[in-house]
Amino acid sequence: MSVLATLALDIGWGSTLAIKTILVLAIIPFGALVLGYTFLLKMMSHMQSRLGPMDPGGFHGWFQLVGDGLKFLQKEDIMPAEADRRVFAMAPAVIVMSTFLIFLVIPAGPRTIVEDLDVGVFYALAVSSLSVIGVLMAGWASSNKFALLGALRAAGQLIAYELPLLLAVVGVVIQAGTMSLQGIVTAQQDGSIFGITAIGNPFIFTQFIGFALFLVAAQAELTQPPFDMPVAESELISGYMVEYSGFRFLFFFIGEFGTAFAFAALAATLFLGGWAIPGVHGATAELLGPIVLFVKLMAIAFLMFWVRFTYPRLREDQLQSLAWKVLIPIGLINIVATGILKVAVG
Amino acid sequence: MTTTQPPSQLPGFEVEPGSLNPLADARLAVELDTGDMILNMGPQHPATHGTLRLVVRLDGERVIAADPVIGYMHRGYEKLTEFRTYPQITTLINRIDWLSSFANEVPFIHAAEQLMGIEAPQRAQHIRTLLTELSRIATIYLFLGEMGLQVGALTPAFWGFRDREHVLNLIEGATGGRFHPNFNRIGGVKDDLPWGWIVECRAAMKRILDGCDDFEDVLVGNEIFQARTRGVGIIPAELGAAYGVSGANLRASGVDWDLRRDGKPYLSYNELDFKVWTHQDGDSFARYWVRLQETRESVRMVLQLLDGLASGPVMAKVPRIIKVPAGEVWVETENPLGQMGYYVVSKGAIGPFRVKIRSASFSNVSILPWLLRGLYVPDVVTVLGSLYFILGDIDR
Amino acid sequence: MTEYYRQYLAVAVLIGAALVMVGGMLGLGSLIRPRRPQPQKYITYEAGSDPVGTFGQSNVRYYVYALLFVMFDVEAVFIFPWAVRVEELGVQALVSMIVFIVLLALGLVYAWRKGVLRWA
Amino acid sequence: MKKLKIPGVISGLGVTFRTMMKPAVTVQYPHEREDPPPRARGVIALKEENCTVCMLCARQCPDWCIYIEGHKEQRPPRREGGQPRAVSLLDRFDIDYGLCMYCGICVEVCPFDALFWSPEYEYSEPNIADLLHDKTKLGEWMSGVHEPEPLEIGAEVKKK
Amino acid sequence: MIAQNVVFWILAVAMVLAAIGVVRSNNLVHAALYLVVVLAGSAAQFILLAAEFVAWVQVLIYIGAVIILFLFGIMLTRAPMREDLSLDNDQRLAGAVVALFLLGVLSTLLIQAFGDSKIDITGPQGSELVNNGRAGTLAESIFSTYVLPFELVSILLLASLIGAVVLARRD
Amino acid sequence: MGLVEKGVLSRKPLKPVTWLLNYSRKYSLWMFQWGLACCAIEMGAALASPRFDMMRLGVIPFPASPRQADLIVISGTVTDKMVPAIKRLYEQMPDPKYVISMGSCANCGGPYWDSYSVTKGVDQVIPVDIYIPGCPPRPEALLDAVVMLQERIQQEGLGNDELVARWRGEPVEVV
Amino acid sequence: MVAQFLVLAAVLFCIGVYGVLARRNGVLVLMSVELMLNAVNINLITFSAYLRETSGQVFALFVITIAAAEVGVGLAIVLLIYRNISSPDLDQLDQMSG
Amino acid sequence: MSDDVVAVETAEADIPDPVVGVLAARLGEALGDGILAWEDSFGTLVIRVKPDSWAPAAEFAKGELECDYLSFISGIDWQPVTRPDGQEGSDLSAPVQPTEMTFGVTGSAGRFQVFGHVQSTSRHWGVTIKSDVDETDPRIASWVAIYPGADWHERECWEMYGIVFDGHPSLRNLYLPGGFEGHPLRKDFPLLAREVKPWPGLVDVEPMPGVVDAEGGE
Ligand code: SF4
Ligand code: SF4
Ligand code: SF4
Repeated sequence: MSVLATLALDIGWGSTLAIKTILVLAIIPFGALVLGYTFLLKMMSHMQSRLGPMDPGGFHGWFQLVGDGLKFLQKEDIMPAEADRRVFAMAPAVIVMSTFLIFLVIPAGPRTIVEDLDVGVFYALAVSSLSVIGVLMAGWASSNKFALLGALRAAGQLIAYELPLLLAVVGVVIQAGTMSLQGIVTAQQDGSIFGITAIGNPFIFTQFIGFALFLVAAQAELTQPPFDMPVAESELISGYMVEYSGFRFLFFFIGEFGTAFAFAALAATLFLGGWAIPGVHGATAELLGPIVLFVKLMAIAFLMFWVRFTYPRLREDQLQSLAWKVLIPIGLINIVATGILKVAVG
Repeated sequence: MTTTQPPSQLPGFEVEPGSLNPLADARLAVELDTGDMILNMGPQHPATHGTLRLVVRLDGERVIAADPVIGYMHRGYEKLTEFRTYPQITTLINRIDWLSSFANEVPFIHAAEQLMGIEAPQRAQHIRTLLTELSRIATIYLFLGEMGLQVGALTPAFWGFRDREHVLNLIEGATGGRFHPNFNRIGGVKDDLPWGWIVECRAAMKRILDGCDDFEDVLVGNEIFQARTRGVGIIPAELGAAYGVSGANLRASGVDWDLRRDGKPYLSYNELDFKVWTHQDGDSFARYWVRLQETRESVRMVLQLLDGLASGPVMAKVPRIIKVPAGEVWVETENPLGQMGYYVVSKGAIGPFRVKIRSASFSNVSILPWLLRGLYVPDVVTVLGSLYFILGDIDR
Repeated sequence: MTEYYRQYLAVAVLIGAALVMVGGMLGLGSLIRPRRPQPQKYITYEAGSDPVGTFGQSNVRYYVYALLFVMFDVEAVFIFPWAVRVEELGVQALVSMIVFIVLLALGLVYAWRKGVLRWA
Repeated sequence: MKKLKIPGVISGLGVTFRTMMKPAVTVQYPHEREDPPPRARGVIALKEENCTVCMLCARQCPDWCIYIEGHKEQRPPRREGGQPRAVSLLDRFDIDYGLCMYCGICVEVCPFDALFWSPEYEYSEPNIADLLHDKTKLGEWMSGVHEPEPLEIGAEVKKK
Repeated sequence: MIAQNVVFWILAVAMVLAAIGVVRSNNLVHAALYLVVVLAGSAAQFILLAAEFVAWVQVLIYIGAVIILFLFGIMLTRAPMREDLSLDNDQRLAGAVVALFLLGVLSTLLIQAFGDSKIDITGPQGSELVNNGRAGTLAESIFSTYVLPFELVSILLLASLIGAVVLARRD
Repeated sequence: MGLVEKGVLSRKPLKPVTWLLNYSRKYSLWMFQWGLACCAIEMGAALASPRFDMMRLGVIPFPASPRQADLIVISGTVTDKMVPAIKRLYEQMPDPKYVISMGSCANCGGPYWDSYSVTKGVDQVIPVDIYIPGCPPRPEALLDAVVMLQERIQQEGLGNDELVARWRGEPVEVV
Repeated sequence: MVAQFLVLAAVLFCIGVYGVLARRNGVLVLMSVELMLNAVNINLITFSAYLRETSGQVFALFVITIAAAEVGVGLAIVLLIYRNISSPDLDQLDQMSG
Repeated sequence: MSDDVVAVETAEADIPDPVVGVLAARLGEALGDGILAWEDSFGTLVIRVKPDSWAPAAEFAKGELECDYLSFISGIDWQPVTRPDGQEGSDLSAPVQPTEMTFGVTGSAGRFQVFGHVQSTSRHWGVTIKSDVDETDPRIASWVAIYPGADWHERECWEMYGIVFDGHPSLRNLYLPGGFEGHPLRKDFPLLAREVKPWPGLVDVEPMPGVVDAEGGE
C-alpha cells in the first residue's frame, strides 16, 4: 500500500488515468474501424465504381468490420508446427503495443491528452519504430519463406523511412522550439504568418517540404502502396502475416490501421495545427478539439488512402533509392534551411 | 523446412533450365556464394494467374534459376478431341484459352471448313470477325487492368472488369454464353445477331476507348509504373521467335508479324484497315503498351465491321451429319495471346483422327526460365503479368 | 518529480493495457473458437506445395541499408536536442550542427558513389 | 507518349478521383437483378409434349449427362382408318447439371423442338445429387423461356 | 522512494534474467530478443533516473536500430531456426569464473563506496533532475562544453560508415 | 474449454449472443483467392467486376493465404496433379471454413469427365457446402450461392451436434 | 539507492564479460559487448543523477552513438568472416589463421 | 537470299502455291535424298524426311529459309484405336475411325511420326517437317540446340508418346504428376471413364423413322 501512497496516487488522478487508458483502448480499434470502413472499404470501392459492403448490418455495410472482428474471435488459432511458438505468439503483441504507445502523446484538446511528455514527437517516433521488431519477429518465427522475405523487406523499408520521418519532424520542432506536441499545437495556434494571426501558423505553410516528406515517409512506414512490398499480395502473398490466423492476424490489422490513424493524427497535429482553431481557447476548445482533430486527421488519411488506391507499388530498390537519394537529402537541407532561418530571423 | 537434400537433387532442379543460352549466364553476376533458398511460387499464388507453379531458386531476392512447373491445368485436350465429333470439339476447345473462347473456335472451324471445301457466307465471316475482335478486347482489356494489380495498383483491375462487362454482354447477347459461346458452326455461325446489337456495340466500344485512356493516365503515364516495367524482362526478338513467343509479346520486341495481316487470309481481315503495332524495347512496358494500342486497334476494326456488315445468310449449306474428308491441314490464327493453330488430321470420320493444338501461351511461357534468371522477385511478378498467359492455354 | 513519474506510469499502464487487450481477446476467442487438428494444417504454407529446402540467406544490401540507417539515426538523436533550442544556442551551435550534418552527408555521398545504394 | 506535361503520378490521382465521383455501376444482385439476355444459356428446359424419345440429344451430348428412358405405346390412329400409331412416351428425362457443360448441342440437335434454353441461373444446391433434375423440374423451367428475338438488320429471315 | 525501488527491482531482475538469456540462449534470434528486454529495461531505469531523453534515445537507437542490425546480421549469417548447440566455445567455465570474480570485486567496491548514497528526487531537486534529463538542457550542454566531442562523433560515424561499407560491399 | 463444445452457447438465454456470432460469421466471409480455370474468371468478375461486386455481401476477397480465409471457392477444373495442393490448402485454413464448388468441372469433372488427368469432382477430396451448376456459372449464380451459404451459416445453432462435432475436431465425412 | 543501480550495472557488465569469453559466434559476442556498453550507460546515468550533472547523460549519448557504430563495423566484420569461411564462428577463424 | 528464292525453278507445275514449291526445292537441294516425300497441304509445305535428316532439316529451315520461329513439335500415332469397335465398354459415341492403319499426307513408315512446324516471321511462310520414328525404340534427334523453344515441346511429346529426343537436356514430366503411367496420346491408352460409365444413348428405344442415327451405334 505504501507503494501507492508514495506515488501519491490520489483517487482523482488515478481514475483519470484509468479513463484515459480505456479511451485509448477504445480509440485504437475505433480508429482502425473508421479508417478501414471509410477508406479501405468505401472509398476504395467507389474509386473502383463499386459500392463496397452493403448488406452487413443493413445500412451501407457498417457492420462489416465489426463482424470481421467478431468472426476472427471465432476462428481457429493455428500455429504452424515449424514456428517458434513463443516468438510467434508475441509478435502481434509487440506491434499492438507500439501502436498503443503512440496515442499517449497525441493531444485532442488543451487538456484532452493522456500525458504531454516533454519528448513528445521524439517519443512517438521512437515507439513507432518498435513495430519493426514485431514485424521481424513475426516473419522469422513463422518459419515461412514468404514471411521471412516479407519481414526483411518490411524491416528494410521501415528503417529506411524512419529517417525521413524523423528529419521531417525536426523542422517543426525547430519552429516550435519544443518537442511536446501540446507545445507544437499551441505554437501553431498562436503563431502568425506575416503578422496575420487569423489562421494561426499551421506549419504546413512554412514546413511544406517537411509535410510532404512526412506524408511520404508515413505512407512507407504504414506499408501502404506505393510502398507495400512487404505485404505485396502479388509477390509474397501477404508477407510476414502469411501464417497468422484468427485474432492474432486481426492484431496486425488493428496495428496497421491504428498506426495509420495515429500517423494521420500526428501529421494533423504537427502540420495542420492539431485540435486547435486560432482564437478558440478554454472550454470551447476542449469541446471542439477532438472534432477538429478528427476532421483534419480524416483529411490527411484521405490523402494517404487516395494515393494508396491509385499507385502501383515500387520495387524494393526503387524504394530505398527514393529514401536515400531523394527524401533524406531533402530532409537534411530542409533542416539546415529552417535552422538558418530560425537563427537569422527568429 | 529442414530438408537435407541439396537443392541440386530436388525434383525439378536436375538441370539448369535454359542453360543453353550463354547470354543468360552472362547476366548472372556472381554474388556472395551463399546457400540459396528455394521458393515455391504456386500452384496457389496470386501472381501466377491461378495454377502455374514457379520453383525459383533465390539468392536473397534475386532469382538464380526459375523452373515453371505446369500441368496443373492439363486436361488432356488432344486426347479428348480424338473421342469427340467435330461439333463436340467446337464446344470443348472454347475452354482452352478461356478468356477468348470465341477466337479459339475460329481456327478449328476454319480447318474443318478447309478440309471439307466449304466457305462460310460473308455475313458469317463478318460476324465471326466481329466476335473474334470482341473477345480479343475482352481478353486484353482484362490484362490492361490486371497488370496494374500485378505491380500493386489495385484499382485498374476493377476498371478492367468493369468495362469488360459491356463486351461480355455483347458476346452473351449474340451467342448466349458470356464465356463459352460455342457459336461457330462448320459453314457459318449458329445464329444471326439479335436486334439492337449494333447500337449497343457502338456504345460499348466508346466505353472501351475511354477506359483505354484511363489506363493510359493511371498506368502508362505513371512514373512508378514505368519504373517498375521499363527494362524489365527484355525478350530479344530473335530469341523470342526461336522460343515460339508470339502475339503482342513478340511484337513488343520489334517483330512486325501479325497473322491477321501476314498469315494465310482468314475471316475478313483483308477487308479491314488496321495497323500492326510494334515496339522496339521488348520489355514489360513495351508489352503493355503494344497491348493497349492493340485494344484500340481492335475497337477500330469492330467499328469498321459494324459499318460494313454484309447482309445475307449466316450459314452455308452443309450436310446434317458432318463428316470431314481425309486430309491434313494446319491452320493458324492470331489470337489475343498469340499464335494459335490446329493441325487437324482427318481420316474421313465424324471426328478428327488427331488434333495438335498449338496454343500461344505454352510457347510464350516456355521462355520463362531464360527470362527470369537474374531478376528480382518483384520483377518476376511484373514479367509474369506482362507476358500474359492463360493457364488453360499453356496446359491444354 | 511526481508529475514526471506519473507521466511514465501512464506509459507503463498503456503497455499493460495493450498486453491485457491482446491477452483478453485471445482468451475470449479461446472460449468460442474451434480446434480441429487436421493432418496438414500445421505444415508451413508455401503456396500449396511442399516446403522445400531451408531458409536462404537474406541479402547483404539490406545490411548496408541498415547500417546507413544506424548512422543517420544517431545523427537524428543529436539533431533533436539542438532543434529544441536553435534560437537560444545561436550561430555557433548552428555552425557546428551544419558541420555535423555535412560530415554525415559525406558518408551518404560516399556510399552513393560507391554504388552500395544501387540494388544490383 | 507525348502527353500533357502533368506528371503521371498526378493525372492518375485525377482519374481515380473522377471515378469516385461517378456513381457506381453496381447492380445490387439479391435485391435487384438484371435480366440475362434472352439467348443466355442458363438452364435447359424441356417441353415434354414435344419429346419423342428419339435419344438424339442424349447421344450427341458430349458429357453424357442426359438420361432418357421411354417406352412405346400403341395409340389409336389419328384419322379414321389410318394405321395405329406407335407413340414413344417419356418415362424419365434427367439432365445432370453437375456435369452438363452448357454447350447447347442437345437443344440444337433436338429435331422436335423439345428442348429450350432458359436464362435461369439460381439453382445451386448443397447436395450434388440434387443437381440431377428430372423432367418435372425441367418442365417448370419452360416458363422462363423467351421467344426468339428479332434479328439485326441485314439478317436473312429464316424460312420455317 | 519505495515505489521507485520496487520498480527498480522488478526491472533489475528482469534485466538480469534476460541478460543471462542473451549469453546462454542457444538460439540467436532469441538471444537478440532477450537483448531487447535488457535494453528496454535499461531505458526504463533511465526513466527512473529522470534521464528522459536518453531513455528514448536508447529506445530509438538501440531497440529501433541496433537490434535491427543484429537481426539482419543473424539472418545474413543464416541462423538456423532450431537450437544450435555450437554457439559456445569451450571457455565457458573460465568465462564464468572470470565473470563471477569480477562481479564479486566490483560489487564489493561499489557497495562500499556508494552503499548509502541517495538520489534525491523529491522537491525542487527532483525537478532539477527532471530538467537535466530534458533534451534542451542536454543540447545546451552539448553545444557548450562538448562541441568538440560532438564533431568527433560525426567523424567517427563517418569513418565507421565508410569502414563498414568497404567491409560489407561485395566485390 | 470451449463454450461451444460444452454446449453453453446453445442455451436459450444466450440466443442473442449466438445470433450475433453467427451474424458476424455470415457477413465476414474472407474468401481465399484461388482460381483454377475459366470459372475463376467468372469468380473474379463476381468479386472484382463493379457490376456484381461481391464485397457488398461481406465477402472479402482479401487473403491470398489460407490462414486467414473462411471460404474457398473451388472454381474450375481440378486435375489430379492439383488435388494434393487443394487438399493441403483447404486443411491449412482455420476452422470454421466453408467450401463452394463452382462450375461443372469442380462439381464432377464437367466437360473433362472422361479425361485421364482430371479429377471427377472436388468433393472427392474436400467436403463441399454448396455446388453451383454452370459452365461457367454466371457471377450472379455465385452471388446466389453465397447468399444461400450465408443463410445456412445464420441457421447454424452453436450447439447443434453437427457443428459441435466440427468444432471438436471429429473428421468431417466426405460424401 | 545509488549502489543498487551500480550493482545492477556491474552484474550486467559481468554477464557481458562472460558472454564475450564463452561465446564463439561472432554476432553473440557483439551482443555481449552491447551488454557491457549498456552497463556503462547505466553507470553514467546513475552518476549523472547522483551528481546532478548533465555531463553523464551527454556521455551516455556518445556511448550509445559509439555502440551503434561499433555494432555496424563489428557486424560487417563478422559478415566478412562469414563470407570467407562460411561460418560466423570466431574460433574457426583462429584455426584458419593459426 | 531474298528474291532469288522465288527465282529458283519450281519442280513441278501442278503446285498451286509457288512458295511451297520453292521451299520444297530448296530443302530438296540441301538435304538430297534425306527427303522422302513432300506435299502441298492446303498451301503449307509438308515434308517428310529421314530420321537422320530431322535435325539438319530444321537447321536448314532456320538458317537458309529464315524460319526463325518455332511453332510446335509434336507426334502422331497412326495406329487405329485398339478398341474393337464398341465391344469393350459401352462407349458407342466416339467417332469411328477406319480400323486399318492408314497414313496421312506424305505417308509414314510405321506407327509413330514426329512433326514440327517452323515458320518465318519476316517472309511469312512455314514448313511442316515430319519424320518417322521407330515403333519399338522411338527416338529422334532433338531440336533444342536449334530452337531453344523446342525444350518444352519435346518434353510434351516424350510424355505423350514416349518418343525420346536425343540431345534434349532433361526429358522429364511436363504435364502429368510424377507417378503417372503410360503415354496418354498413344492410341492404345484407354480413357477409363468412358469405359466404366454406360453410355446414356444406349437405351432400347428404336430410332425414329427418317432420322439417321449419327453416332457409332448406327
Ligand atoms: S448442354 Fe451440352 S452438355 Fe449439357 S446436356 Fe446439353 S448437350 Fe449435354
Ligand atoms: S432430341 Fe428432343 S425429341 Fe429427341 S429425345 Fe431429346 S428432347 Fe426428346
Ligand atoms: S466448369 Fe466450364 S467454365 Fe468452369 S472451369 Fe470447367 S470448363 Fe471452365
